[in-house]
Amino acid sequence: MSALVVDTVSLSFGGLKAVDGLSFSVEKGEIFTIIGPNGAGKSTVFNLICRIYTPSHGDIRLDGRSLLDAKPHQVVQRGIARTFQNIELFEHASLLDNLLIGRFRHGRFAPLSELLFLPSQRRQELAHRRRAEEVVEFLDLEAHRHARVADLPYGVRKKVELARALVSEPKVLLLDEPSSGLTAEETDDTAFAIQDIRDNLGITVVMIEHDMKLVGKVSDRVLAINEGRFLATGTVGEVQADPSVQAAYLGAAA
Amino acid sequence: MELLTIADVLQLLLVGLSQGCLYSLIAIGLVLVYKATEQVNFAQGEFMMMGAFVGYQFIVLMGLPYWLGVGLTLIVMGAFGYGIDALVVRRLTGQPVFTVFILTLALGIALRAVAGMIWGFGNYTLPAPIPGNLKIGPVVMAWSSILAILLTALISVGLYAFFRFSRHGAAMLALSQNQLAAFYMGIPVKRLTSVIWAMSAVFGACAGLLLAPITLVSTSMGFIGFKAFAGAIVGGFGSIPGAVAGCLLIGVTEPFFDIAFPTMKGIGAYLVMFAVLLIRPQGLLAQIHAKKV
Amino acid sequence: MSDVLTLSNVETMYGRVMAIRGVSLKVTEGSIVTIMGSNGAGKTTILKTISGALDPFKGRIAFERAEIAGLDPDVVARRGIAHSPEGREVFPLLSVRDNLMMGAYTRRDRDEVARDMEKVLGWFPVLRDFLEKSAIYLSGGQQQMVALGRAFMQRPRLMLLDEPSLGLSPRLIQEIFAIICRMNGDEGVTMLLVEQNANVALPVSDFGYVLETGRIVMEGPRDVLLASDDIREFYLGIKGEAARGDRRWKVKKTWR
Amino acid sequence: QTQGVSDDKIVLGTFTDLSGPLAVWGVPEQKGMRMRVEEINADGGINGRMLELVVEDTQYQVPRAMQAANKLLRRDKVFAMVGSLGTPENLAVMPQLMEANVPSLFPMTAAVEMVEPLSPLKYAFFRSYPEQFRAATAYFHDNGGFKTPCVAQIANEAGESMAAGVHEQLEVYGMKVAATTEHSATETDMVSSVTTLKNAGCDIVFLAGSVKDTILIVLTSRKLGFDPIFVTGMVPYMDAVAGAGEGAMDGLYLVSPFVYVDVASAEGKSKEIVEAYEAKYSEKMAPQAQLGYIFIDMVKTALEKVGPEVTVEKFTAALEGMTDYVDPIGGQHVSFGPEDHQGVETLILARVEGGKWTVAARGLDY
Amino acid sequence: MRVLFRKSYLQDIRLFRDGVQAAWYGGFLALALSAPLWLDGYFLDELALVYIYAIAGLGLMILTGFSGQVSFGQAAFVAIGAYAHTILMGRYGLPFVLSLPATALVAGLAGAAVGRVCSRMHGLYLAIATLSVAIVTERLLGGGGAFTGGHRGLPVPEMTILGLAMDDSWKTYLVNLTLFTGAILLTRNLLRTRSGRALIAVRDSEVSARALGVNVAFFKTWAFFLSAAFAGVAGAMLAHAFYYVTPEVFGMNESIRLLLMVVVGGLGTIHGAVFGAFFIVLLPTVLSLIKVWLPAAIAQSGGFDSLIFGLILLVFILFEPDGLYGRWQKVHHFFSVFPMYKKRGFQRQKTFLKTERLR
Ligand SMILES: Nc1ncnc2c1ncn2[C@@H]1O[C@H](COP(=O)(O)OP(=O)(O)OP(=O)(O)O)[C@@H](O)[C@H]1O
Ligand SMILES: Nc1ncnc2c1ncn2[C@@H]1O[C@H](COP(=O)(O)OP(=O)(O)OP(=O)(O)O)[C@@H](O)[C@H]1O
Ligand SMILES: CC(C)C[C@H](N)C(=O)O
Ligand SMILES: [Mg+2]
Ligand SMILES: [Mg+2]
Repeated sequence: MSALVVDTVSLSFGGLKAVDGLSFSVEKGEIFTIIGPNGAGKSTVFNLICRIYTPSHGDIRLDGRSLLDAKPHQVVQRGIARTFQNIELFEHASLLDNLLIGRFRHGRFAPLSELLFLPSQRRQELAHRRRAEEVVEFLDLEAHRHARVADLPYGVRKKVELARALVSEPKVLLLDEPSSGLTAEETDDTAFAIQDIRDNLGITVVMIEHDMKLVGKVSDRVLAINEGRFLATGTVGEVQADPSVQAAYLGAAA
Repeated sequence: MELLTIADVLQLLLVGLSQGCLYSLIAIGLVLVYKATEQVNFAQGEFMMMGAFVGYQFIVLMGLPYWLGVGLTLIVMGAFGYGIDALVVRRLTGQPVFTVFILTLALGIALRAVAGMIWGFGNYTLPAPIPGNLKIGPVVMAWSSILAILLTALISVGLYAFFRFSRHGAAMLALSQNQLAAFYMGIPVKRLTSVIWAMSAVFGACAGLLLAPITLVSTSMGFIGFKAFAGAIVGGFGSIPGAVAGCLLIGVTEPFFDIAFPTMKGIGAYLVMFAVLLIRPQGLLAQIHAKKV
Repeated sequence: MSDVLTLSNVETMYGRVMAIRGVSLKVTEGSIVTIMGSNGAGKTTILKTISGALDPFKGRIAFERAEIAGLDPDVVARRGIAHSPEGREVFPLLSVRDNLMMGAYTRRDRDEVARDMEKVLGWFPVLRDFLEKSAIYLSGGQQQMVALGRAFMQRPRLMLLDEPSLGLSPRLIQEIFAIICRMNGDEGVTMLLVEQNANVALPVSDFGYVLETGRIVMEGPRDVLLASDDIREFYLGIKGEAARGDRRWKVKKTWR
Repeated sequence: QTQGVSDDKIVLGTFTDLSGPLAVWGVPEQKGMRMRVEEINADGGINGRMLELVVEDTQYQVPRAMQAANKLLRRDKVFAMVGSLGTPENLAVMPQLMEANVPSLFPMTAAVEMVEPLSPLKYAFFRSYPEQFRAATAYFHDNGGFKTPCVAQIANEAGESMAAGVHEQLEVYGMKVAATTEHSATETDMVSSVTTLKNAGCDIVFLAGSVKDTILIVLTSRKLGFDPIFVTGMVPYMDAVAGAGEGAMDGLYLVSPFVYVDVASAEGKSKEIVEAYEAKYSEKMAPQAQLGYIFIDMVKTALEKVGPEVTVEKFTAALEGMTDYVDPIGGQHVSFGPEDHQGVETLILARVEGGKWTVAARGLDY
Repeated sequence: MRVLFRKSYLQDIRLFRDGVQAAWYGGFLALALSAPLWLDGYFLDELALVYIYAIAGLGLMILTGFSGQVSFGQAAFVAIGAYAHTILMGRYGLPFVLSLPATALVAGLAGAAVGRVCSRMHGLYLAIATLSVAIVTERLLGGGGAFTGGHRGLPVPEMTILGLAMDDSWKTYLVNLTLFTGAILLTRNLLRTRSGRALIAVRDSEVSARALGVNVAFFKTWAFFLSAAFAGVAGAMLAHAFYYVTPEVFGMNESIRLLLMVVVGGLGTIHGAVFGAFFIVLLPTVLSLIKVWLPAAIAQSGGFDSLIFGLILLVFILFEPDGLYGRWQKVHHFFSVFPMYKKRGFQRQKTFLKTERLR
């Protein structure tokens, strides 16, 4: 069964149709990439999935259940975590605290136990911390563990966001341009990380990416869109070969 | 209790209108600074108070002709506003707006004390710009209130045009939205900011001079600034038409609230504001926008 | 040809952290120079120090032979340096048109400004549809176009571009670099680029620097750099025979 | 050894408002007090002891008054508190004074609680706010009468107790207040309050308020052509009120337990003092300064009676025995007794005429 | 310089960073506990007042410093606490030990109500909305008739804890110290657990917070609840310190003073609330102590106190926008690297603002 289904979804801003009857589905355990020119509506699709916007038409389903009845803060409970194109971190908190907030969904509101820091709380905190540490190690963030996020360079912040999404242990991970601002070498590392996320953790990955080298390396399937509408889908090779994709997106020397 | 007569209602409406215009004059100063720099000047009420006292100094204590006194007051207050920014506020460039907010709070305390030490803590009378009242049937309106209404209208239109059509107006909007980028564009951020503070002090002084005949000159007259704040918030902080609309709304509803609840006079403005915010948490003309992610 | 910009021994600190540790570099007139380096190497910091957004702790920065270190950024901008910053930094609530016009804030030549505006809209035709739209509602790539256009509207003699290709589609990246070359060639604007995407940046540059943890570790004309194995591997992502190929060289991370 | 009394000095304390809404009272009061202290010390003190006066600024805020009192009591170890200003402030501080066995002398408020319940440590100068307003009510009821009495009250303790006086006295006549408005101290516009009063058809308005609000209400009423009798208590008794609005305040009545002596009308000893004050501070001696001067003078008189060995008990006994004090400025008779801890027994009616306060009647009561 | 080696995750989780820090705090506590032995009643009372304000400050710190909601209405909750406590004890005869928690609950619920209603407001809007809550509360308390004692207010019953009369400075001092220590512990615990982090998330990015599952409105309300509960307890203790509650005690001025307090102390740190309380409470005292040395013409002029107060605040915010705690950290840094201290090594780099009109 498909993990995530986007079913003829539409959304317009004023007169602009940002997403226009778009459908696609992502299989479980797949790495699925969305490409398309700037302003094609890719980030908007993510925002629709995360319930920041409500589609004017269509449905979005996760494991067969519609997401449209979830409030924005309930989306992560259903198992979807994401990163943002422009980085939305908790700037004044340390990297670790950012990750621990990422663990938010694995806990309950227990005011008394929290305020009194009962032993059960201590155990929970330790468990969260251990989880966070694993991700820190996984993404090589050890050096910055206690740094204030606002002081980190762009590329590292990008990784922190990925880490924060990862600690919430989602079923589906949405990555908005994970490699932007990284050098070739770092992009390679990211590619391996994404593969590991899928292979070892069984997380389904949906990503938006402009770096075709990375796309080619990791994606199982690619969807190209333009002006909110479907353009092409298939393997990287197939999509790259599609003339409309070449014209709209890749340009001459692709 | 008797019912209000039509004349009473008219009278209260007019009073509310002119009071609302006075709030607007203060609020415009506030909003101007916010719109152009995103700083919040909690001492705007004290700027107004200083303006009234400086006018009192020139007109009453030194006995200068009224309009000469007014001219000098506006000049002095302009310099004062410029100086406050250049010497004090500018040092916090780049600090969170909240810090500036708190700074101006402290500034207000200091200004009240300074004014008291110079002019005393009493209540002083300053003549009205145009003495006397306009009487239309049973309704009375002070000429200075009419002046306040005209001035408010003039200033709002002027500022609208300024932000809309002038290069510097646009630059001020830009610098409030992204200081670094504004610097990169070669916009003289610091100088423009000081100019804005000067402008807002001048508007504050206008309000002070107009308010003085109504409420007397005293160190505590700046507290009216809170209501101007409420008005500006109702309108959507940062929008000049919004501020005027909000202040008029508050000014006009206030007297009726007071009549309905004569023992709760003074809190109507805040209740109106609260009610508006409940329905529109960003005020009537929202200035807060959803972030695109 | 003379040096437009010279940095000698510049050090920049954030609080107690030294981000730039004695950098010297030169940009000759009419050239395109690229700074490469991994994350956190200090590339952004160098550009910010040049344009006055950061004060250097030590060292001298000369633009057209005049010292500019420690000046306010607006003064530096009026001297003729435009900076297209990392993270776009558009004026979010101004319309696209006003954003572009802000670039021309210091200019008085209305006709020229109008002509430049047309030029920018010609380069980025999508922007024409959004002229009256607030910049905040643009997509990431569209904002990047605004930032570049705005810097160009300043008509600078030296342009500092911080990752101009960030978030742009492959087609636009090619176009942008074509535009950069054109600005450089036709308008004679000197360029100092910071770019992760060295694949596109290096070939169009005349000279390159490589920055590691705040120090310059390698410099040379384009051809020398393009021939260097290290550069090829780490910045161009071209794997040589001896290098790691498509196999990962890091131990595979597992958790759970 | 008694607190605040050493071989060569006696320490007195006061907290007052030097920069808040009632600084118009506090600043001159403080000056008058200091002037008398300096005179006494220049004359060689009291039985060889100098007076020392410690003044704290409360800005008319209770928390600051609490801190000020704590300092005066514990650090400066004052012998007595004299002329401390503000109703809520004094109310809050009183228990501390009692506990520390420090007399509360002539607080600058006419709240009833300054004498009640009777305590050997509490002495008031003024007749209370309710008494002032009862007397005012009685006076106008008996002289001309009224039909629709109204109250414009400030939203604080003082205003409430002033209004209470009106209510009590009206009850005697079987009447009721026709309309009440309540405003806060920072109010800038009184049109709505005045409209309410006007619509209620008030023919007398009791202004249970403070300084600025009193001026504003009267001025606004004049503007709107509303012309009832306006009567207020002692708080607005100052030149600034009489002179406001260039004659517009004329006709305002005020009931006060003390007399304001203008330098023009002063004579003899009183004239000397007023002139000395003017010379010293180069400003007119406001009634509040006169009160401050009198307060210290009364303390001095009592201390002289006590003799060289000063204790609280002896001092309060001397005060209770002080039945024949005449204030050196207004010439008012002040007397205390074991059951009577309120100094001034009379009330006067003052009226604004030609922008100046004049005494319209004496010996008001109810 | 002391370098911290972390050997276990617990080190980041437990109360103190390391033994040295624990020893410091232990020392402070011992010092505070023994204060009645070497301080006279005056200073004990002043210190007790510092503790009370610090409790209110901690509450405001949770709200403003951690959850990022600026409140100008804290005094309203202090007032509600003071009145609730006085009425519960005086009218309903609840013993202190029951009345105090009940007061915290009452004030907390009032706070939660305000928080819930205001949860869609931000920044300045929230600040002014809460300011109006403070203004209206003051007036309503004044107009509350017999129930609140009107403008005259209510006398506060004696403090007796489990039959012991707290009739001495040192006794009330110890009670306040205990509550203060408790408040610090609770705040610290809050911050090292899930909901504390949720508050920080809400402050720094609502979008992200939501994406990670934080119910923003709920946690804003929760912050209001906690902060008002703290304020309520502070109010109850203030009532005891003042013997008398009147609406004037808790006016707008007090709200502003509380906000100034946490800002001057250093927003966003627990230490900040404590430093701020020391500053705000002791400054007037210090001022009147030094006034003795100043020429009479200056010291006796009305307004001098507020002028100096305003100026000190001004200078502080100008030169130490991070507050007293920020200054302390710099001093601390200076000593810990003493011979190598570079003056500009702590240089404040230029910073630039971006609009906060985007949410
Ligand atoms: N909140 C909004 N209001 C108005 N228009 C919007 C809004 N969000 C997006 N748009 C418009 O919708 C279109 C799609 O934007 P989106 O951010 O989804 O593009 P994208 O595919 O992510 O592009 P990029 O690769 O440049 O990030 C753009 O034209 C943009 O201007
Ligand atoms: N505000 C700050 N406070 C403290 N340290 C900072 C700050 N900004 C940057 N740094 C540090 O300075 C160093 C250089 O950062 P810079 O942003 O210049 O790197 P960069 O080369 O541009 O990286 P990227 O390619 O990721 O943009 C980094 O180690 C970073 O951690
Ligand atoms: C005499 C006045 C200054 C007293 C003041 N109205 C009060 O009772 O608080
Ligand atoms: Mg996007
Ligand atoms: Mg960078």
